[in-house]
This record gives sequence, structure tokens and C-alpha cells, in this order.
Amino acid sequence: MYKVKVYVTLRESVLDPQGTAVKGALHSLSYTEVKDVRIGKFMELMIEKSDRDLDEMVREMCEKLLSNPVIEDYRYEIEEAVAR
Amino acid sequence: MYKVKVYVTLRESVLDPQGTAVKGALHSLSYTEVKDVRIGKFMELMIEKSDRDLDEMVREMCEKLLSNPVIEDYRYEIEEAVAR
Amino acid sequence: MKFAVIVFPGSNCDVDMYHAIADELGEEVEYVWHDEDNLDRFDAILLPGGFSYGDYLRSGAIARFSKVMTAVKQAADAGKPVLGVCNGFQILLEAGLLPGAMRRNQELKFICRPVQLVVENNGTMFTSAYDKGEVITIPIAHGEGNYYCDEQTLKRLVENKQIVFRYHGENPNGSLMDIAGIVNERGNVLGMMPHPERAVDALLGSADGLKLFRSIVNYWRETHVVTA
Amino acid sequence: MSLLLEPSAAMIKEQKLYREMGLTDDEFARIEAILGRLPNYTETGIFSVMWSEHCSYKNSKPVLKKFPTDGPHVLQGPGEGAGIVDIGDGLAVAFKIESHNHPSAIEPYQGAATGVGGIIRDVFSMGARPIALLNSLRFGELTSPRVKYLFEHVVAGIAGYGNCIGIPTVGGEVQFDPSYEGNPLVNAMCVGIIRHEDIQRGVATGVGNTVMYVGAKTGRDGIHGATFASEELSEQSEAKRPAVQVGDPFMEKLLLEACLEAVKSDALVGIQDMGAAGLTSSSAEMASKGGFGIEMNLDLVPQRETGMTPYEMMLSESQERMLLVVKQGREDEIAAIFAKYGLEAKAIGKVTDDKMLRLWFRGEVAAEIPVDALAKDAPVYYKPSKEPAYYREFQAMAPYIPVIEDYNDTLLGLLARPTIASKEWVYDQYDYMVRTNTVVAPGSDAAVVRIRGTNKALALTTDCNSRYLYLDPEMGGKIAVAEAARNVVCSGAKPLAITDCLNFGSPEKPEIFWQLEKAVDGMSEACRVFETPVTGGNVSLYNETNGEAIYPTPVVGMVGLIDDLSHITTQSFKQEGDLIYVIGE
Ligand SMILES: Nc1ncnc2c1ncn2[C@@H]1O[C@H](COP(=O)(O)OP(=O)(O)O)[C@@H](O)[C@H]1O
Repeated sequence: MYKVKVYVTLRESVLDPQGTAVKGALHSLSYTEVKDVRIGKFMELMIEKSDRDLDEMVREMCEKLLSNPVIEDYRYEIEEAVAR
Repeated sequence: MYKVKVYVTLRESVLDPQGTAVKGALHSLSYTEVKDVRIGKFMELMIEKSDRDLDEMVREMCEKLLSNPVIEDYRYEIEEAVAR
Repeated sequence: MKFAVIVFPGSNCDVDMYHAIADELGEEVEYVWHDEDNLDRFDAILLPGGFSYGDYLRSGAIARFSKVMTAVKQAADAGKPVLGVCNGFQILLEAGLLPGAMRRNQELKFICRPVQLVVENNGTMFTSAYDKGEVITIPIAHGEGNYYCDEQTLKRLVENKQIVFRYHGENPNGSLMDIAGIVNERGNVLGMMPHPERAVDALLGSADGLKLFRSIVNYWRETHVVTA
Repeated sequence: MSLLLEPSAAMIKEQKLYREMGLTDDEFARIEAILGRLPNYTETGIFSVMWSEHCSYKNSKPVLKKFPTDGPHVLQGPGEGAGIVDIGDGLAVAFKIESHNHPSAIEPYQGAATGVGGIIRDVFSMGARPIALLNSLRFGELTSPRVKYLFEHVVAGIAGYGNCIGIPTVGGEVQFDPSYEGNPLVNAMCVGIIRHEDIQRGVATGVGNTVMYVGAKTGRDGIHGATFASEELSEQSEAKRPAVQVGDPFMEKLLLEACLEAVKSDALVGIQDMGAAGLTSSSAEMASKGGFGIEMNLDLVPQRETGMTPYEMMLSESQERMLLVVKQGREDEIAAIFAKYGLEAKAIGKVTDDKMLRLWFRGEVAAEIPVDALAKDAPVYYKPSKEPAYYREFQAMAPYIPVIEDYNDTLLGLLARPTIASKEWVYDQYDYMVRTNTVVAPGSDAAVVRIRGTNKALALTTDCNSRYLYLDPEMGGKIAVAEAARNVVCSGAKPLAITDCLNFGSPEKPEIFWQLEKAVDGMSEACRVFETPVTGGNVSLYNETNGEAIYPTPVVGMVGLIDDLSHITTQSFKQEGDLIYVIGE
């Protein structure tokens, strides 16, 4: 079993209304040191060993479904996990 | 300047409808090796140096705003970043 | 009796709430902007639906830090009726005035439609005009109404009869125990996902929500009869 | 990108770089003649967007002239953000439909969402309070995963924006047909209510008056969106991805409330939405309409990203922005209104008398162009038109008479067609009740929205059966208007006027241009008969994939007036035993 962590972030030039709103809220809570907030997704997938190449499979899943390449970038990490 | 990465995940005991839906979609794309999907948030904050203790400040922000302790857990990483 | 309708940036059912009180209930009502800090002049506080701060991050998460929320807490502590509808409910949860949290609807879609509710507890200041077990039609319109709390909390909600409304028939969002609305222990803070303010005029489909507002007025009259 | 990397004026000409921006050799020569010199990179970009079909209607203008646009009740015809029609009691209804087809094909959620955001701005920039949204959608057959994805995300995007901003989405239509497989249509309509005295126009007048910028900051999103909308979709569209913008309905909600407060102030001279070609089109059009010039200092433009060039700022299509002209010396009053909503109204320029659009950047003039050349006097083309061979063939065919063996089977088969089946899956996701005026919700003929404080209501519908238009564009155009009128009448209303969105293939093809002409002929005739003038609309051409055009799809959005709430009629059967009549042929 593998634990795959996928990070999906908005592309740099894409507007992030969520991040802007959170920054504003943090400022009004007096955390004015916060200069920028970007909000993305963090996914944890438990994947069973199979014949397929894991790396390729994860890349495919990211491109096809987990991220939207038009506005998002992704990266991932693969960890071996003990089956629970 | 610091780059702080915050990961907010649903508590294990909380059902994740989004994760379930994504798992279903991955299966229908024939990635049946995927046994579990959990979806959380990934936030990147750029924080300026100040007198406050950064670690404490980030913890506060996470507890007050960035996560909802009733259903979510959080963790974070602090990196020194070069101001751009 | 005087109602306050709290307006957060992004509230959008404020107007509906206002008209329900002014036109259909015939009571005094005023909009209160989120940066006010005094609600002493009001007898009941209404937190309307909408998308406060765009519902970014989590619905209600940012609004709960508005200045006015301190005053809302004070009003709740003073025992005044506080009603949060939809986004208002979400804000009350985030603010800790009610227990639990909201998740996205099970089907992950926004749902807008009239639904049926059962009045589980008609012993509250919000529901006295209903019969116990009465089935009423009230519209819902939300994307995050999937109520959640841990087991002990749920047990307490049941024991204290804090579950006020439950979905009748199909549960539209996957909430625990079909919960549609809950009150706090003291019974003066009600949060509900369905919109009673949208059900005050038969022309638009249902007037079943009117009794909720009438209950509040009745309660107020009863408790203020001496001083009046 | 630094300024130094921009091609020089000479390079633009020699290497014909203007072609990449969609300008023809002739057009470039014309620009050279207008300026009396070669345009620089920024100026070439400005001309290219303003002279794109999307902004200039250069190919469709001669056709649009055929529409009847006048009537005793028309307060504002085509040419402004939205058309406006009198409904008595000092009130009027403002409405318009617009396409967001190409952005939705690339990023369906954001494409549809920003389409909704744009049409809402068009309506509140007139000073009207938006009260309802409608839409008209076309997709390929629901059998392909790509189409399902587009359909689901377009609907979610429409819902996401409308629900958040709190304007009910009360109606629309969805059609599935293979001709839309690669090129879905997403048309959004917004309807607003306005008091006659509050009507605003997008004009810049009064030398010395201040040009103010409000709303979201400018980023590099959507650069060249207008040009993109005026080209057919192809494999390379993927590479043009920066054209996709992200919407922020929360920002727009604040902007809406603030603008509606600002229009009550007599310090406001003019207001316009920064739609396609953003800062460029709003400034040039306001100045051209007002008969003045505008001078702006681009260093003052609120920017989301660092190091933006004049080219990028002028062509950015960042959403949720408005341009205002405010009386000199009264800027603070307007700024205070916006501040209440947490928005900054920033002075970035002033009105001049020389009819020039002049842009300053870092102390130098970055562009200097006569405003009329960009707006009023943009080129107009009279495209050749030719009857397509298929039309003759169809006309020559004997009428089709279906043979039905089992009526039950046929009926069930029809009802199972996605185009005919219930659209509850769609409209359940729209908050169609917010603001509690929706008397007739989606699911009947036309939606009915009451007007608070009166005993009146509006009936609203969008309609177009493009299969009819393909077979016979002129007849189909009449049918589209007639269908809308029937829906409105069935709801108890008198049809008032229409807005339209002409979705067609490439006008460079004479057969397509013929479809456009004929459809408009048919619609115009129907509009004359029903006395429903066209008070505005939108044109979306180049809806093609790999050379194949969509069916001609001129969507009609109609508004009707119900004088008395008791006249409202719905579609459903009311009780057992009631008699059923069929009226008509
Ligand atoms: N995209 C949509 N958005 C909102 N409502 C829709 C949409 N599509 C269809 N509807 C609603 O569903 C109902 C039926 O639509 P449709 O099947 O197109 O029928 P009709 O031909 O009578 O217009 C109408 O009330 C319409 O407003």
C-alpha cells in the first residue's frame, strides 16, 4: 500500500479570491505580518500495489481529474505505507 | 520573509463526501487500486518577520481561523524564504 | 418588538428576512451592518443567509470575527432570541454559539428546493406556534448543510431536545440524524438550514415559516407583558 | 515581461506580428493611416481588441441594423450595457443576454461563472438592481465524458456565481446536439429593475472630470479574451490558456451594492463595466460616446501582479472591475461610498477635450489613439452571403410524416431525450428563490418574478430551437421569437421586448453569413408582428471546431409584463376533471 500526497495549487497568475479573503481576515485579526495567502488542495490517496507504474498512474490521475491544468499546478509525493 | 505551509485535513472520524466522490470517479476511470481518498486544504502563507513568535502566531491562526477543530486537524511547516 | 437583521459583506437573504418581518409579520425591523457593536436596542437578532465573505475558506468562518458578533454573543447571553438561517446557522456554528460543524452536501451540489420538515420540539421560543410532529414545507438553498457533530454532542442534543427540526422523507444533504435545525441548551439560539423567511407568503409557495416568527413575537409578548 | 522584450513598431510591421493579434494587413495599414505613424506594441494590441468582432461587431453590424429597435416603451435601445423598457409606475426593466462560449469550452466552471458575472455588471452599470438571471445552454450529446464534464461544470459555474451574489437564476434552456460537441454555448441573461430617474450611461463628459477605477485589481488574466472569442476553437486554443479568468462573486456583490449606492449621487457622470478588453474598451467607448477624450496614468492602476506592462494592463480581462467618471472635486464622496464596502475607488485619469485616448506609463506616453477610431469608427465589413446547397435539398424534400406504431413507446422515447427531459437536475442547483420574488419557479413556461411594491410581475424566458434554424434560418428565426412570446403569454404576460444572442459559425463563410442574415430577417419580422423590439444583445461568431459550424443559434431572451398578479398562469394541470383544450392549428 502506498500513501500518495497530492498538492494542487492555483497557477501563479490566477486570481485567488479565497486567499485574498483569508488574508483580509488575518489582517483584521491583527496578523498584519501576513503578506500573501494562496489556498490550494491537499489530497491523500491510499493506493494498492499493482502492475501499473505508480508514478505514471499518479501523474495521469492528477492531470485527468485531481487538478485542472487550465488554472492549477500539482505536485505529489509517494510514501510506502503499512496497510492498516 | 517566511513561507508557511499549512495542511488542513478532515478528522479521521469525519466522513469526507468529496473524497468519496473523487474515489468513485477514479474508479470509473479504472484506477481501482485507489482504496481511499481524503481531501483537505493546502495553504501557503508569506509572513514577514516581526517581534512575535512565528510558531505561536501560526498556531493561533490555525486554531482561530484556518481550521475548524470540530472537524479538522492541521499541521504546518515553516520555511525561510527569500523576499522577492 | 424590534428585530435586527445583521448584514455581513456577502449576506444576500437580508432583504428577504427584512420583508418577512416588516411586511408579513408587521413588526419593527432594522438592518445592522457588521461593524456595529451594540445591539441593545433590539429584542431579537436575525442572522440571514447568503455567502458572507464569499463563504471562502469555510462558510461562516470569516464572518464570525465581525465586530457585531461580540454583540450577538452578548444578546445570546442575555437570553434574547437569536436566529441564524442557512449562512447564519453556519456562522453560529463557527462562532461556537451552537455545537457542531457543517460539511459539504453529500451529493456535493448546491440544492435549492422546498423540503418537508418535522417540528421535533415545539417547546422552544421559536416553535411554540407549531404542533409537535407537525410537518411543514420550507425551502432550502445551500451547498454546505451536511450537519456534523461528535457522538457525545449528538447524544446531548437528543437528550436536551435541542434538535428542533428534522428533514421529513428524503434527507437532502446527508446531515446527522436528518438534522435541519438545532437550538442551544438554553433554548434561545436557533440555527437552521431551511429558510423560514422564504415561506411567509402563499403566493411564493408556502407560508409555513410565518409561525416561526410568530412564535418569537408570542414569546416576547409573554415575557414583556409586565413591563409593557 | 519587461517592456524591453516587446517588439518594436518596425518589427510589428515587418514581421506582420499584428496578424497574431487578429488584425489583417488592410486593417494594419488603416491604423498606420489613422495614427500617421506606426503603432507601438501597446497600440497594436488596443486596436486589435477594439477591432475584434467581439467588441466592434464589424461583421455583424450591417445585419443587426435590420432589427426593429424602437417602440413607445423603449427607454434605451441597443448600444449601452443593457436595453431598458418602461413598465409604468416610474419603473423600467433593464435586461441583456451575453455569450461566454469560448471561455466555457476551455474552463467550464470559471467560463460560465464569469459569463454570469459579466452580464450582471452590464445591468447594474445602468443603475438597475438585478432581480433575475436566465441562461441558454447548448452541448454535444451527453454520451461523451467530455460533454458530461462540460455540462456539469457549466451548470455548477452558473450556480456558483449566481447563488453567491444572491440573484435568483429563474429560467433557461438546455439543448443537446452533436453540432455543439466541440463548441458548447453558454449564454447568460440578466434582468434588472430601475427607476427612470436613475438610468446611467457609459459616457465620459466634462473636461477635467476624474476617471476612477473600482473593484478587483488588474492581473494578467484574460489577456486577449476578446480576440480569442473572435476566433474559432482549435488545438492551439489550449496554448492560449491565459485567456481564462477566475470570477469572484463576493467581490462583485460588494461592487454591485456600492455602485447602486453611487448611482444615486449626482457626483457620478458615467459608469461602465470593464468587460471584454477591460480598461481599453470601457475608456475608449465612454470617451467616444461622450464626445471627449480620456487620459489615464497606468502607474495608478491597482495591480495584482508586479511588473505589468501597459499592453498587459490595457488588455487584461480581470473580472469585477468598473470604470467611473466623477465630477471634478467630488471624488471623495464617491470614494466614501465604496469604502463602506471595503472597496477602493482610485482616481487614475481625467476627461480631456481632444478626443484622444492617452496613456501614461512611468512618465512617458505609452499610447495615444483617437477614441473614435477605436469605437464609433471601427471598420465594418459587408460579408458575402450565399445560400448553402443543403438548404435547397431540404426544401426540395417531401414533408416528413412519421409513422408511429406505439404511441406510448414514442412518447416515452421522446421524454427520455435529454433535450426534452425534465431539467430539474439543472435548476435544483440554482438558488431560484433568493430575494423572495419568484412566483413561478423553473419548470413552467416562463419564469415569473413579482415586482415588490407593485401589483406587477415580469415573465422571463429564453428560447431557440436551433434545429429549425438549421433547416430554415428565416422561418426558424420567426419560430424562436414566437416560442418566446408563447411562453410569456402562457404565463399571463404581455410581451414587451427581446434581447438576443446570435451564436453562429464563421462569418467568413458565405453560407454561414447567409444563415445569420436570414435568421435576423425572420426574427425581425416576428419582432415587428409581436411589437417586441430588440433592445440589445450580443453576437458570438466563429463557433466552429475543426471547420464545422454549430447550428445557427440566435437565442431569444424575452421579457413580458404581467399587470396584475392575479393574471399569473402556470403550466401544470390543476385538478381532476378540468377540460383540456388545444388552441391553434
Ligand atoms: N439552463 C436552465 N436554467 C434554468 N432553468 C432551466 C434551464 N433549462 C431549463 N430550465 C427550466 O426548465 C423548464 C423546461 O425547460 P425546457 O425543457 O427548455 O422547456 P421549454 O421548451 O418549455 O422552454 C423551464 O421552466 C426552464 O426555465
